[in-house]
Amino acid sequence: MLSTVVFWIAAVLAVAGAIGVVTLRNPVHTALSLVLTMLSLGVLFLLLHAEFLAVVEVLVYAGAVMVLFLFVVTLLMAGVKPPREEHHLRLAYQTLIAGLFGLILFVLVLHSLVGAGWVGTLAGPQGGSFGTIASFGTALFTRYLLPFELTAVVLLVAVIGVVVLGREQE
Amino acid sequence: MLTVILIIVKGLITAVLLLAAFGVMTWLERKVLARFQFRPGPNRLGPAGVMQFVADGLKLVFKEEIIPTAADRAIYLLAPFISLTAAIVAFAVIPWGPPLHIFGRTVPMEIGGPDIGILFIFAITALGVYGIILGGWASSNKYSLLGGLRSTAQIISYELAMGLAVTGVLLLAGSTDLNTIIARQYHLWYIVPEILGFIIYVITMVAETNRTPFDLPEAENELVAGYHTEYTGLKWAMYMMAEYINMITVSGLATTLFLGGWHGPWLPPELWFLIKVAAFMYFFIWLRATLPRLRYDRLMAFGWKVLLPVALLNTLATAVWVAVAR
Amino acid sequence: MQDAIVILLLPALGSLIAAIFGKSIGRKATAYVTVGAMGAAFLWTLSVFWRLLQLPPAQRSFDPVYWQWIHAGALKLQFGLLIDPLSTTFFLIVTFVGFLIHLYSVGYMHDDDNFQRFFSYLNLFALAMLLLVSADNFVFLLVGWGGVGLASYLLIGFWHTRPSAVQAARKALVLNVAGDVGIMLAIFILVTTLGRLNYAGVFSHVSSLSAFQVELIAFLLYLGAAAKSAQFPLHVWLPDAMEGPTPVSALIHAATMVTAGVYLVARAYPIFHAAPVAAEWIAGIGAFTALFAATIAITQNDIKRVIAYSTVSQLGYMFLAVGIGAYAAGIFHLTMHAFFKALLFLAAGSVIHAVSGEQDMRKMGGLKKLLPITYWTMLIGAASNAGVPLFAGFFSKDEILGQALASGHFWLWLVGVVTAFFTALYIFRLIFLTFHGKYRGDGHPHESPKVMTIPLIVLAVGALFGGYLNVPGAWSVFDDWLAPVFARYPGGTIAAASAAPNWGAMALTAVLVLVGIYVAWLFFGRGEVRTELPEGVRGVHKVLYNKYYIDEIGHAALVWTTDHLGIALDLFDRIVMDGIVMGIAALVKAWGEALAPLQDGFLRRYGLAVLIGGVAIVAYLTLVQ
Amino acid sequence: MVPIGYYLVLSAVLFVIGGVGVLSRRNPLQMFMAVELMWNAVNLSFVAFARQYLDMAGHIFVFLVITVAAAEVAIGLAIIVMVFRKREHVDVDDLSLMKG
Amino acid sequence: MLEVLFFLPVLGALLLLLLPAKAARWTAFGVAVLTFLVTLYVIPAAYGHGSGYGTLISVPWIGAWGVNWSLGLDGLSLVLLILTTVVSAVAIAWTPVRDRTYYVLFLLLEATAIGVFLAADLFVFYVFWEAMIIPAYILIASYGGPRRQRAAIKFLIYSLVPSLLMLAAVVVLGYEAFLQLGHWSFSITALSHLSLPVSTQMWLFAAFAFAFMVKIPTFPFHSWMPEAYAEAPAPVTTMLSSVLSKTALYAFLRIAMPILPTAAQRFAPVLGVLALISILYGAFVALAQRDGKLVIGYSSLSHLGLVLLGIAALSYTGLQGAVLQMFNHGIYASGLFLLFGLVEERLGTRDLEALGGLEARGPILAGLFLIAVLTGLGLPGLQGFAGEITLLTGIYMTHAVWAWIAVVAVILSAAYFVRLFQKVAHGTPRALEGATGERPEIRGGQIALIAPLILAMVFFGLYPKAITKTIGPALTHVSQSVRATAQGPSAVTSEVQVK
Repeated sequence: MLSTVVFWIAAVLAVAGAIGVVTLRNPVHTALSLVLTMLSLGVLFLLLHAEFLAVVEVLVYAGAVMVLFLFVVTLLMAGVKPPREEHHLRLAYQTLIAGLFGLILFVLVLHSLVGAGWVGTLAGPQGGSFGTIASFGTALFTRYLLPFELTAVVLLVAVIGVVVLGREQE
Repeated sequence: MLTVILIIVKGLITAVLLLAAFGVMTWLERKVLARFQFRPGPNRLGPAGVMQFVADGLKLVFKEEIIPTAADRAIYLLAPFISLTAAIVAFAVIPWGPPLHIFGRTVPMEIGGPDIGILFIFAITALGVYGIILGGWASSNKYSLLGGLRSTAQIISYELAMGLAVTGVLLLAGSTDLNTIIARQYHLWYIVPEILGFIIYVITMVAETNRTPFDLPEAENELVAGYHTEYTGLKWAMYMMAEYINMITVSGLATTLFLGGWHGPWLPPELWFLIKVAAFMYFFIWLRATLPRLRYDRLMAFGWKVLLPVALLNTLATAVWVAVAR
Repeated sequence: MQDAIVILLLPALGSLIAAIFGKSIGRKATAYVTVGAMGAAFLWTLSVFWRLLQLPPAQRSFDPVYWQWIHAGALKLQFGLLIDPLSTTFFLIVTFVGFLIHLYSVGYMHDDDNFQRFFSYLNLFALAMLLLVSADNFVFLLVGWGGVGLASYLLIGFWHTRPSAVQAARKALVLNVAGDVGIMLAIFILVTTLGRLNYAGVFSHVSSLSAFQVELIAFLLYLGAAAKSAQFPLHVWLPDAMEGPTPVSALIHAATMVTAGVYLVARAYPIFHAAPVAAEWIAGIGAFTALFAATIAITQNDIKRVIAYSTVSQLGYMFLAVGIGAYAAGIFHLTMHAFFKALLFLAAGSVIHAVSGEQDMRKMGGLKKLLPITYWTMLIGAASNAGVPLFAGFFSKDEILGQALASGHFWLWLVGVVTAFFTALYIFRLIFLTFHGKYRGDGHPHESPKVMTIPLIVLAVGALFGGYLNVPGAWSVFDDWLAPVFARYPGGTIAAASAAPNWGAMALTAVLVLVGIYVAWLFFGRGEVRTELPEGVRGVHKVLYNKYYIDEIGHAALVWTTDHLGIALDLFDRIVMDGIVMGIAALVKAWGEALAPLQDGFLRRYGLAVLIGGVAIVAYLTLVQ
Repeated sequence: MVPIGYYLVLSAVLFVIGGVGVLSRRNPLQMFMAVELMWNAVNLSFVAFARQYLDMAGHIFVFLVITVAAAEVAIGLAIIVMVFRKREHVDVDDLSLMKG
Repeated sequence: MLEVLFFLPVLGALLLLLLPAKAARWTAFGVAVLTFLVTLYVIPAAYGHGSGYGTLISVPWIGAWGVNWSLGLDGLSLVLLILTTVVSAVAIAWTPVRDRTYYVLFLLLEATAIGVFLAADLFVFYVFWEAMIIPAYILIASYGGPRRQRAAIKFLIYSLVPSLLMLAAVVVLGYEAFLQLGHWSFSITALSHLSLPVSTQMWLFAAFAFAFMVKIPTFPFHSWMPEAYAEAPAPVTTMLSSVLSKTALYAFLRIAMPILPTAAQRFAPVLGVLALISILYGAFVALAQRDGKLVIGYSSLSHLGLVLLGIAALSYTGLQGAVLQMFNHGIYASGLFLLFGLVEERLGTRDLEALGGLEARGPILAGLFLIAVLTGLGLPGLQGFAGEITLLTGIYMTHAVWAWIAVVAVILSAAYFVRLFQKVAHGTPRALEGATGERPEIRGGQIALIAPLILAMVFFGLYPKAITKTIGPALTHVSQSVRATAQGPSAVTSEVQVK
């Protein structure tokens, strides 16, 4: 019973945050609404017995990535005047189309989900081992070692890339 | 239903205790600092100035709330709350005693306690950073913004080193749940095998809370008062509370990881926990009294170029040792 | 008889030496080499002739084979010669007349800077003609045929700085090649049907061919002959061939080359005998050409063109003879014609040489006293050509007309007689215009040097007494000499040959010839030359003078169309064919440019495209699956 | 317990909102945030399925997604900073130097 | 011994890279002459038993695909090898070119052409067929006339597109071999024993024919020819016209016919019609060309059309005539191109209206040019005539009508060749500003170079049996394979061997 309540609260918060991301004008506000979505997702992960992921989501995503965003936003937006007033007709036109297609996509997904029957009730929590950090660790370093190594390389590349790009062009 | 109530009760108790501790700490700090500087410190209000913090509290509560016009009101007001809540919630996980047996139920001292324990703390402290950065930005004052950014950068950089230092302990304990870690330290405190990890942890601990050697953001001579320059009254107080509670949390974590949590030979476990935390507190104040302030770039360079590699080395060594031993 | 090849090798050697070493060994040496080669060839022919005479008539035929030319599937050929009375006669004509003309041209071409080249071409021509008449199969006949065509091209276009000469040479060669093609086609049919090409094989198996095939082969061979011997309508190149030096005209366009056609028909008589329709046509065209050419000759003012048309006319006579089957008579007239026509040309040459290159008779006249030898030799030649009794031409032409009448071709005989009248008319018009009356030109003519007059005299003797080989009613030495050749296969000789001569017909022709001379004297002999002509005749004269406009029609019909078809196709090639290829290339480029704007740098548009694509895929997966 | 379908629908909603967000923004930063939102939506569906089929692969995948997303944001922001150095303002529509 | 024949020019090309540029011309010539001598040395090897290859060397090359590096020599390829090596030797030293790469590329072109003639494996054949285009392209593109780039690119694309189709055909054949023989194999002899369904044979033959007809060139696919021939330097045009086009015709006999006999039967009329069009089309257009080199180019289009007609006639004599004429055309076409190239080099222009008077200024050059022209127009007694006579007889035997039409082209060839000669040699010599100052006369060195070609023109006119004897057996094999499967009415009339 408790979890359903928590689910609905988190879901509503997530959607609100998402809408905030799309509609808010000030980038900082968008960032914060995104953080809100992420936190609510973290809670949802907990509900889905993915403790490690919840923490990682909060720690990495909300904690690091969004901070980075705020860094850049605050630095850039500080000096800049608000975006040009005249609202591009094209922008509106495109958002309209995007919205339309978004709707279509949503309907399609819905249709497929309904088609597949809302996949019955959730399987009961079978033992404590699912989703714990231990099971995650074993999975990560045994069956999925290659992806782990690849991501390591990706991160290395990203770091070097940022350093190179970030350097002040002398 | 019962567990929910229990949690709420424990949450309240912890919050009150923390706030009280905050008060004591402010007083204690001014007293000890003064002693370092051979001056009596606050002694007017109450015996040895004990009531000083109550006076300060009251003062702050009744101070005029000044909100800078250009500030982004919503976020300006929200920022302090984020910092404070993050600090308090982080402490919730740290067990400051063995489970109580009252009404026939074993009640763990800490409030919640999913077995990922330590990661939870890191997650919450990460969130705490928002308070600082948003505070800095929302007050739309260049200095506060820069201060905010600097402190965030500092916290994040040192968070890395802290994380790695802690992994050493996790490797030894084999679990991220604080209780198991404490239990594992019954025979031998982890401070002995993980001495290097402990030292690194202590340094990052100080950096995390923006305390003395690393308290550049609030340094008066450079950035006025850092991110909370524009804050007055209760909001400013919240930042102070956040800072001190963070100190407590971090020290609590240190004791749990390295000093065997509430383990102690004779005295009751909770008392041991208090003593150890107090020791750390004293250490903080001691630092503040003696060490000069690090320049910002040196600070960052130290964090990245020295601390991080050493922490990595330590983790590697522990990992090897554990693999070999096991 | 294996040594007969030497007759061919001598002029070949002469030509090579003149061509390669001509410049280095100088004019005199080249003259000696080339003329010597012809002389030696003549002597060698005499020895062959002599050896043939020793043998009884029936065995006078040798077929020495030298090497196997090609063996490609059905085409198996050897290179060999056929030495028999017919080819020996031609050997004699070619080498004897050739030798005289070589001698003559040493004087005529004396001051020409391409002296050596001229003589090497003359020898080359001699080699080709000798090969033509002696080949023992159709392919090598064709090789000789082509060689002769080449030599005539080179010699007509000898003075290549003159555009008209170059044009004439080109016309001559193209028409010759057209003739070659006729023979080629005949060869293909022969190979496909009989599978062999040598005379012996073909003639002995003529019966195995179907009637249509024989007719077709006969016609194709006649096509080749007509082109070479300038029969109507393929005669257009001969008058233009006069652009070449006069000895060339004498040797090639009078004595030897043009007669190759007659030789071919004579040599392949079994085929023509088995193809009566073709024979009729040949005789008919021959007669018509004779009359046609004679009429044109009357109106020509260029001395060489008159003689050229006279040649065409005489060739008409020869084809008339072989057409009706009187092969021996045809060859006899051919031999006589070789003498008096060569004489006429050489005399004309010496006249032109005397008046320093002037060829228009209206600017000549009164040369009787200035060029006595040329005058008298030319007179004999003209008389013989006209068929004045007792001269060579009379005997040979009358024999043809007699044969024609005897074999029942009355209309052909009548045309022949009328042409004889016109022949007398135009040839004596030439004599009177050039030699009688006052000298109208502005040069100071002088008699030609010895080296030129001697050949004239020798030829004059031939033109005078040659005829007596075949005196009708008395003896026919020439016919007997050729008899064995035409006896080998059926159809060689027609019965009427030895019948009693029809004196009446001969008298009639003689009278007409004399009347012709009188009319010529009437119009042109008496001093002043009437340039303008009475109205009635003017129209006719204009048509005749312009050669019935055959040239223009021929040119317009063939040359103009091929050239312009070429130009049209060239344009087509350049525009359409190229256009298609370049069009495709342009199309691809256009496609490229059309797609470029899609990449206009707006991130959001890309985003939208991605989204739409995504939605499409999802839609497909969900709805369709 | 909440059936998995709810999570999937929620994930779809978030994804679609993120998609629309990406297309309706002119400030690259906000576009990036919308993209992050889409990443998260996907993560959610991963975890939901992982929970449904009790297979750790989902988690691993989410972990990978997070690392890659972090790397991507790092590079993206570095680029934006560079662009910002060149021009005063940052507007996606102006960044069309690379057009064909 | 065969691989020496192929690798010699390649090694020569490499050797050239080491030598100083100055010595490049004559070393290249030396290598080419050496290759010619090796060809002579190899002659006895061509006369094998029966109709198969005289000698066949086969080394496994790409095991997986069953491709063997196999070179085979028989009468047919021997004759064309001699042609290639002679023409290359003469052409390579014809014009002094300063930089070295010209000679390196030339030797490579020769090597690839030799490769094509020797290839006994379809894969190896295809490799050389493609390899030929590259040196030719570079030679045209870097050493040609003013608009050489465009011409070179057009040539490249024109050659590449159809050979892609051919590649498909080669692979299909390989696969068919796999189906029927159990293992992938490209050897020509093996492939010719396959029994392929008629429908596949048809489109395979179409693909091959398309590629070959572009290379010859033949009517609809010839529009690369005018530009490539005009812009390429004279020796390269010589190689294009006398060697490369022969590879295409040779390929008809060696590959298309034996492997796809029924298709060859069915396609013969189509090939015949196209050949006829090319013959007349080439003749008429040649008549109207102002550029001397193009007159010779279009004449090649017409004469090679005649050769193709001979092949399409499918009669034994026709095939003999075709190969004989291929050899002859190779000789006199290169003579014509090289001599006219010299005229162009000395007088500075190819425009017939501007040329003239060569006879006066360069009699020897004019004389040699005359001999080449006469051979070209098929003057009886020279080699052109021998080839034409055999060819047209062969055509007449199966398709009389074709011969009647083709003969028209003989007259036209007389017309345009004579026009060409007269425009160049006759007339008063005009002072040409482009002239390089030297008298347009052919000097000792070049006379010696062109002499073998001129002698060949005369010798093979008098004794063509030398060639027909060598190519006899190989062609019996080809014509039998085509006729053997001739079930349809178009069976060729059996040879009339009446003695």
